[in-house]
Amino acid sequence: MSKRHLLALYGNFEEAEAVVQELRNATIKGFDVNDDMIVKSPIEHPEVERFLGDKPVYVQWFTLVGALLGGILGFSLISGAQANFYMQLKGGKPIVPFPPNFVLTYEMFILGGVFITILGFLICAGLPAKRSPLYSTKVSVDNIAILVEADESAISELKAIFTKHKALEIQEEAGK
Amino acid sequence: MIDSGSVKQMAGHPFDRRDFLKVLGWSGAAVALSGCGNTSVEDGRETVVSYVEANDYMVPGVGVYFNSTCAQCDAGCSINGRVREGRVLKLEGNPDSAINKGRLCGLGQAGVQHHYNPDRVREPLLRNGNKGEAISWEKAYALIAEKLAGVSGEEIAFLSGGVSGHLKVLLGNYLDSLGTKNHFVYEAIAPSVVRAANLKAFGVEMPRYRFDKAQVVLSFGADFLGSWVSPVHFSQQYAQFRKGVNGQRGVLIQVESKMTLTGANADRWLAVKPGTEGVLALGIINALGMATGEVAELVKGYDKARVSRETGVSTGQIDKIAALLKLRSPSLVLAGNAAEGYAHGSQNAAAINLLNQVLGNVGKTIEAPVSVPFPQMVPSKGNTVALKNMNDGLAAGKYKVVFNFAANPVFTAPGAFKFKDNFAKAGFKVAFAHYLDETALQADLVLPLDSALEDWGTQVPEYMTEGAQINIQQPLMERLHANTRGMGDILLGLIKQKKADEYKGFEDYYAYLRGAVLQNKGALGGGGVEDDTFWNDTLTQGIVKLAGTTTSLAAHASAAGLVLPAAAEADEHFPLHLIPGVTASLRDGRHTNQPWLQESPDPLTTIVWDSWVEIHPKKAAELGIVEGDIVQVTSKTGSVKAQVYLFPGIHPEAISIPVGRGHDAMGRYAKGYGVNPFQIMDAVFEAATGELAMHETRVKISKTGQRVLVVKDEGSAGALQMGRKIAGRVSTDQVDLSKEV
Amino acid sequence: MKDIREDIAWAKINQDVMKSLENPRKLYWVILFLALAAFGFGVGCEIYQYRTGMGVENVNNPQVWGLYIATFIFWIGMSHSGTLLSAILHLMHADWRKPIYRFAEAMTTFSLMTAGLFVMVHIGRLWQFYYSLPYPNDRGIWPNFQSPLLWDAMAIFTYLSSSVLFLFVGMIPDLAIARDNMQPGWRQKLYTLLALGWEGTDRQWRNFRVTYLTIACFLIPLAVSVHSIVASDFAMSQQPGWHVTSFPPYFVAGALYSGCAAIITLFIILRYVFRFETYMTLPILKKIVRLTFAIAMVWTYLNAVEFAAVWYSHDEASKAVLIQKMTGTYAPFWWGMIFCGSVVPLVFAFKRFQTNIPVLFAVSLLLNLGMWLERWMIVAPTFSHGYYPWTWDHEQWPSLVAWGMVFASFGWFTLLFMIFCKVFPSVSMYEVKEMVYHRTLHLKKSENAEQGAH
Amino acid sequence: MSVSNLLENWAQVRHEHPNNDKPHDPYKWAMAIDLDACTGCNACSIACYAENNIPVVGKERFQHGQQMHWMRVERYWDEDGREFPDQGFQFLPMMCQQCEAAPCETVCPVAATNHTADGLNSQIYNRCIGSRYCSANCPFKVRYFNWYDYPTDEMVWPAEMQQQMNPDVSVRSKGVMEKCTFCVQRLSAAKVKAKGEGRIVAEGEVQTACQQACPTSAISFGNLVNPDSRVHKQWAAQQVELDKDKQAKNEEEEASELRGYRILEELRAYPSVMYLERVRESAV
Amino acid sequence: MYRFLRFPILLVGLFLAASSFAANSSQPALTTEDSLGPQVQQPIEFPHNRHAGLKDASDPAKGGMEINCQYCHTYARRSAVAGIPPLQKCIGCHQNIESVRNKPRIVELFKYWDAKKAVPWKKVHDLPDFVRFNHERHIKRFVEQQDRPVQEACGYCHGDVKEMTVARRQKSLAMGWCASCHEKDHPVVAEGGTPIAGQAYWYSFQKPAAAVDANTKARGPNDCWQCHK
Repeated sequence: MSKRHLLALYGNFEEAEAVVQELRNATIKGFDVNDDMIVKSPIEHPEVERFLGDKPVYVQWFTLVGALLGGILGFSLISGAQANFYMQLKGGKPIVPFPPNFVLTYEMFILGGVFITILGFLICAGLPAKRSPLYSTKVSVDNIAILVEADESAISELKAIFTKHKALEIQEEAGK
Repeated sequence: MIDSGSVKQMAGHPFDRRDFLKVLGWSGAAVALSGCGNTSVEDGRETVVSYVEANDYMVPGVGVYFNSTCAQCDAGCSINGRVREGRVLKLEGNPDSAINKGRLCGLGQAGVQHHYNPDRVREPLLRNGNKGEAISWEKAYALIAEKLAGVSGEEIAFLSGGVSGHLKVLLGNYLDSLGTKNHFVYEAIAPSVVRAANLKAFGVEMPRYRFDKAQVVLSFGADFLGSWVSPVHFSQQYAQFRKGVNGQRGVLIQVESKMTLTGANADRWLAVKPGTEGVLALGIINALGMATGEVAELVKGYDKARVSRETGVSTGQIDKIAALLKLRSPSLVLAGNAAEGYAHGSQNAAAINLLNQVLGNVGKTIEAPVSVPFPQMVPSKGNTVALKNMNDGLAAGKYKVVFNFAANPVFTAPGAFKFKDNFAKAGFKVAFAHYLDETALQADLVLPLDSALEDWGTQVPEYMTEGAQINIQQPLMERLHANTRGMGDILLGLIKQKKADEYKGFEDYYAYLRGAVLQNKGALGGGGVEDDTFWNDTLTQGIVKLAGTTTSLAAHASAAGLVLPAAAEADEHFPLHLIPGVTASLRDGRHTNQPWLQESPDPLTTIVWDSWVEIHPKKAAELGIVEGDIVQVTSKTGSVKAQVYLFPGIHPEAISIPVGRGHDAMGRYAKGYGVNPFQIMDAVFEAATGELAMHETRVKISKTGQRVLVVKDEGSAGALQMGRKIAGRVSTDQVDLSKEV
Repeated sequence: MKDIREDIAWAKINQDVMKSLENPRKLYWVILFLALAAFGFGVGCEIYQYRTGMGVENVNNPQVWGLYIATFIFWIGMSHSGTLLSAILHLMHADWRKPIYRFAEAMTTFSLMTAGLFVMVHIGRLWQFYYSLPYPNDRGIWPNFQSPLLWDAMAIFTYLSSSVLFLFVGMIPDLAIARDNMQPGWRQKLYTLLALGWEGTDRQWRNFRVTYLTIACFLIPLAVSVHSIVASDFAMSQQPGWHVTSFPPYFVAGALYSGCAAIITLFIILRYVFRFETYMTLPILKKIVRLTFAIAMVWTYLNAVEFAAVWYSHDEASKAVLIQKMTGTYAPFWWGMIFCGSVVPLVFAFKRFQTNIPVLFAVSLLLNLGMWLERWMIVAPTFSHGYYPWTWDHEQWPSLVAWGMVFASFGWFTLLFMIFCKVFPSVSMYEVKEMVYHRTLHLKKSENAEQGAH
Repeated sequence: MSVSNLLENWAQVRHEHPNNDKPHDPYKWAMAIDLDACTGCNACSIACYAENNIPVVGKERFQHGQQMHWMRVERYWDEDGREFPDQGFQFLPMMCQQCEAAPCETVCPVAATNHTADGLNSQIYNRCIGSRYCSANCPFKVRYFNWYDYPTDEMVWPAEMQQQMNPDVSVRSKGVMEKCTFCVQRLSAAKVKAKGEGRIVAEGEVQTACQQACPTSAISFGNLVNPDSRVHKQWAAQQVELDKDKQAKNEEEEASELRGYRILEELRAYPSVMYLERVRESAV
Repeated sequence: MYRFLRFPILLVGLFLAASSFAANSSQPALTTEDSLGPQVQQPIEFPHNRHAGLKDASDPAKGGMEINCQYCHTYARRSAVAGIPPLQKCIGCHQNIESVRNKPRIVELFKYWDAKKAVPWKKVHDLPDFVRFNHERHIKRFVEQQDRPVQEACGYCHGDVKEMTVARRQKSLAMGWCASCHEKDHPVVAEGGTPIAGQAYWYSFQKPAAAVDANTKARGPNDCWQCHK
């Protein structure tokens, strides 16, 4: 069964929230509110997350792994390099001295953390992404958009809900 | 010895050796100039230059050492030149020499820069207007012959520095062949007055001094560690003197108006009023109370109060010195430049010798010298009387042909002589020169000489130590420039113009030298040895050691005729004494174009590349002068401008300008650096000997309003350690030297 | 006065900021030209220096480091306030940072790049610079990880790359706005590429929030470590006047100080050049000024602590250096630093000056001068007056080439910064929207409360 | 595998020096300079120029403080305000002190200066990138930087003068730090020779250029761990120990009657050069 | 639910692998493999194979003559620099070998000899000037003390010269390549079992085990000043 996208733009968050509430409460065949609805917002908006319900974020796990790896590998790379064949005493300090290595380990810890966090962000946020089929540049001004993906059969019902809440604009993906 | 495995003395036939001396494998900057050029392996870019024929000791990459003799000064140190791939790299002392025992001073080491100097004369040059035109040797010889034709011996003058050995013999023969007696041997800085005084007191000009035996050395301005007579040898003895016996360290007291390097190392440095060295010597004799007879009579007048007043040395100090001299015996008293440089220099020196005699040092620390048994080879000692005589002759326009060798009178003659102008009056002037120095520039014909590291020769040191020795000078590498000639070769060429038959057996100076040495093989300790073997051994050793003849030493210094003038009155117009400073590395300025010497800081002031006027801080404060001020120093003869350096090691009534700098010729490293104090030197002569009294010039100074940064090694903290223990010092009562090894 | 008007239409925010990308005031071009000229001069100096040798800097054997290192520290220091505004204030939920953090963050990035340039300029053999990079090579050798300079390199690399990433991540929503509003052309293509397909979906925002916060958390200790490591270049050494325990915090304070001063300067310039009066408001400036004042006092205190510690200790050599700073050749500069760093900021204590733009502009420049002098006074006097009196040298004076290079670094920085501000939105549009939105909500809430009370 | 190398040799790579370890066997090159014998004549310095291809920088660069003398002879006088320095000057030949715990070594970003097994502070020209941190951290300021490209400078090394260069010593181009090496090219030749013969370098077999030139033998140089060496005897007689930052003889109540000391010993760099104090006669 | 974690785990794996490679390659990227240098154009194409190559039992006119490397390259054992044999050396043999006297290369050779001019050979193994390889030491160590065959010892660095005409660089001669040999444990007994004195002593710091074990193995020096000074 083919699926189609539908995008509705709203001028303020209260209206959008109401739409989401209604979508959540309504049982529409061919449309799962958790999986098939995306809310696009011009700002980072805590309310959106609230009314969409808790969704887990995994970026911090990347951070942890990255930082640990950065630290451990940093230390072993440095110490290993210091203990190579050419190792020579310097300034009466041990060949593998801890204080300098810890400084560098610290930097590598952060470097690993930051890099892998960014990587994690890209992966978790699905970036870089292709443009979704329906998009309005008004989202980047001040409108909030609700993008749903539903079976052909559910489209009209969804459209009705959007219209009911005075959607500023409704875009519909052309049927296939 | 360093690198002893690779030290291979020359063993083969000398002609083989000449092959070896060919420059090998040195292609531009490629061999040494590497440092940090290409950083990876290269294939086939550079050419490796190899030998055509090789001897056993010729191994690329292995340094070979050859012995020769240092020609930088007259001390006659034997050197050991490191040669690699045909290039001489470094000069070191020859350990077999009794004079320098393997050591070498900075001046001597700079000999390689004399050799490699980029400003050497490379072709015979004939004056053409203001330019030198390169001519061939044949033409040069012909020209000399032409100019000499019909000129009487009286009209020829030959000015040279001190020469010795076979070169002296050959030169003498040449002058004889020309029929001239006008050989002026000139050294700008030589202990001539002291020689005369010594001859009078001890019967020899230069006795052998035993610093190592002395417990106290009292030196009146003799800079024996820096520039006096044989500094490397004296420095070695000085080290022994300081170590002493059983921890009894020798004491050095230096009396002079301007601190020398020796003064800087003294345990007590006494700044006397300029010229009163003799008075102090007599005062010490008086204070010793050991003199008898006429000496006692003479010194009676020199009571401490008077001596202290005249010299500026405190009575307490005189007592202390006298007490020390009494307590520690033997001692050694020396008269040096500072004592002899006055009109009454002979008197000063005589008083000092008298002190030696009173102390009973003659025979103990002053020993009889030895000399080689060949009087014709003994060095002709240069002095300034010769210059004066020649200058008089030049001024009178007496000379038609003038030769100049190993001297630079245009630079070193006192300004009052107007030597340059007088020199111009000579008809035809020939200069044998390494560089276009001031004198060579005035010459009509300049003949380029081989450097001392390219030339053959023998040298007899004036100051011998244990036994006598004849030093061999031999090439350490092939000629750097194809068209230079050795002085010996040139003389031989010239003499052949006159006495072709007598000298036709000698192809070149080398052959002459070899012949002359082998002729006297027996006397040189080679009796019964094959000619070739003896000659090769001689070259290998670089020294011929002889038993030598000892001149007996007398002790007849007397008080007779000893009159010391009262300290000179201050001249109203020229209130200050000018003391020409003689530094260990620049001497009379003939080596100023060796950059190591220019950049090696003067030990006392740490100034480089420039001249300076030393003024006592007190005097400077009086005159409102600070360091770096450019002042004009004016004497009766002339004036120079130089930067001021405030220096506590000088008497407030004196200023000092070092000699040696201030060249306006001699190439890139000498020209235009500093000023030449000879230019403002008055013509005042020592009364007894007629020598130039170098310390008698009086000057005044005036500010010019300019100020420069003095270029010196010393930092902003000056000579101070700021309470940090950098250069530690301890007085003898706090140290136990006997525990040392 | 309010930090920002709540009634700005979001569309106007977009419009205003987008306008800055296309149509700045004329002064912009003047600044750009001057910057280019200055930078060009520096390039000439560097070519001359590269060919001739480091001697043209007129440094010498005791004084081996000169203006380059001093200026290097200056630029490193400058970078710190960007992090202060973007990361620390972000964690503190100080929302007034929102209109200004973007350019501060850019300042961080570009001053780090400028600092990096000085490392290159300073090195005697630039062509062998790669020896200091840790990478496996056919020589089999590694750089010396014990050297504070290498820590520096690592720290700066980490800081620079993290800052760039932080700047970039924070800019993604704005890049999407720019993409959506830009006329087709290379710039739109650039924005499209860099926006990575951002559409502001809930998933993107959710991860964005966590990421931004996480990196902010990393950046704070990183920033502190960077300047304490730069301080270690000196504190880890044995030289009198450098071997000081309080150097790391002192350097960090100095860094924040100079950074804040630079922010005031740039704030004033950007506000005018890009017509940002609505967003970079005087109340925000006032907050920065107060922050700067507080940091100035911290710096003054740490300065005093350092001097007191040296004075009170038995380290005679350090004491000598301090006395030399106060009375010797460098005295005018040292007292200049004290004046600019500790006295001039007292102007900030007066309310009427806190929003007086000409005064603030002048003062901020003086503060920057003071902080530059501070760095010079850390580097040079110790060299001129070290442990070894023989090598003391109070005569050394930087050459024209050295001054030219310092001068040029300002050109280079301004050049990069100004180009950035023209190409990328220097005011964070989405965050200003957030700020406006939250303040409107807050206003409504309080209005409701008021009404309720009636 | 260097990680395995690391683990295998953990104890070694954690060794400290010079207090905890004595790695210098059989060589530890050291020097003793008798300031009482030193006359300040500069022969050592010029010998060093000749041996080590040191550029002569010329007046203008000297004025800028860019001189290169590895061995500089310093001159001091007493700081007691007398009218004349009537007890003479003091001369101090100063060159790299080859510290056992050298402050220069740790700070080099590219490890161009290290501590060698025979106790020297090595300087590797071709590794140097010219950060000059080593000189910044040297308490003695005995490191010299090539501010210009001297080998190509016609005034410094014209073609003729280049022939004098010692091929055993690399010529340094611009941007490289250099310093006294204790004439490592001579040491190395001597060691190679000795090693080929299955022995260690004997006392007197190798001399540094400065030592060789010194007319008063003020400089002695040798292997400190060799009990026959003059240097060893001198250090022992003066009770100066290499790995101490405070010598026991100075801790005693009674003033030591020995002259040996090391400069700036309190900085714990453990210099390998011992100086013997200049002696001043108290009787005059 | 934790599907996102799959990626981090993969990432950890990759990162670990890459980094452990990096950490371990703090060891030089060493190889004893051949790294063939360019063919160098020499003034005379000297046939090493003809001089040093193995004898051809069947046809003596074709194979080599098995001349010891050190017969011509005499300086190598006496000096740090190997140098090039003097022209005299070539002539010494060739003036008595009439059979090849008229071959073009030999004619060329005699031209140089008659002019008393050295042949301008090109350097093939030209290390940077700041690298000081000591031939004498290596020959002493491996040929004289350990009694390895000359061709093998020389061949460590110069490759199998007996197979070449004009010598061509076969080894990389890069610093890491040198070190790959220096860090090996080399036996310190000669082929016959005689111990070589004084081999291991000064690397005691670097590898104390070797000091204890001085009779079985020793490493080459690792200090920078060995080759750079």
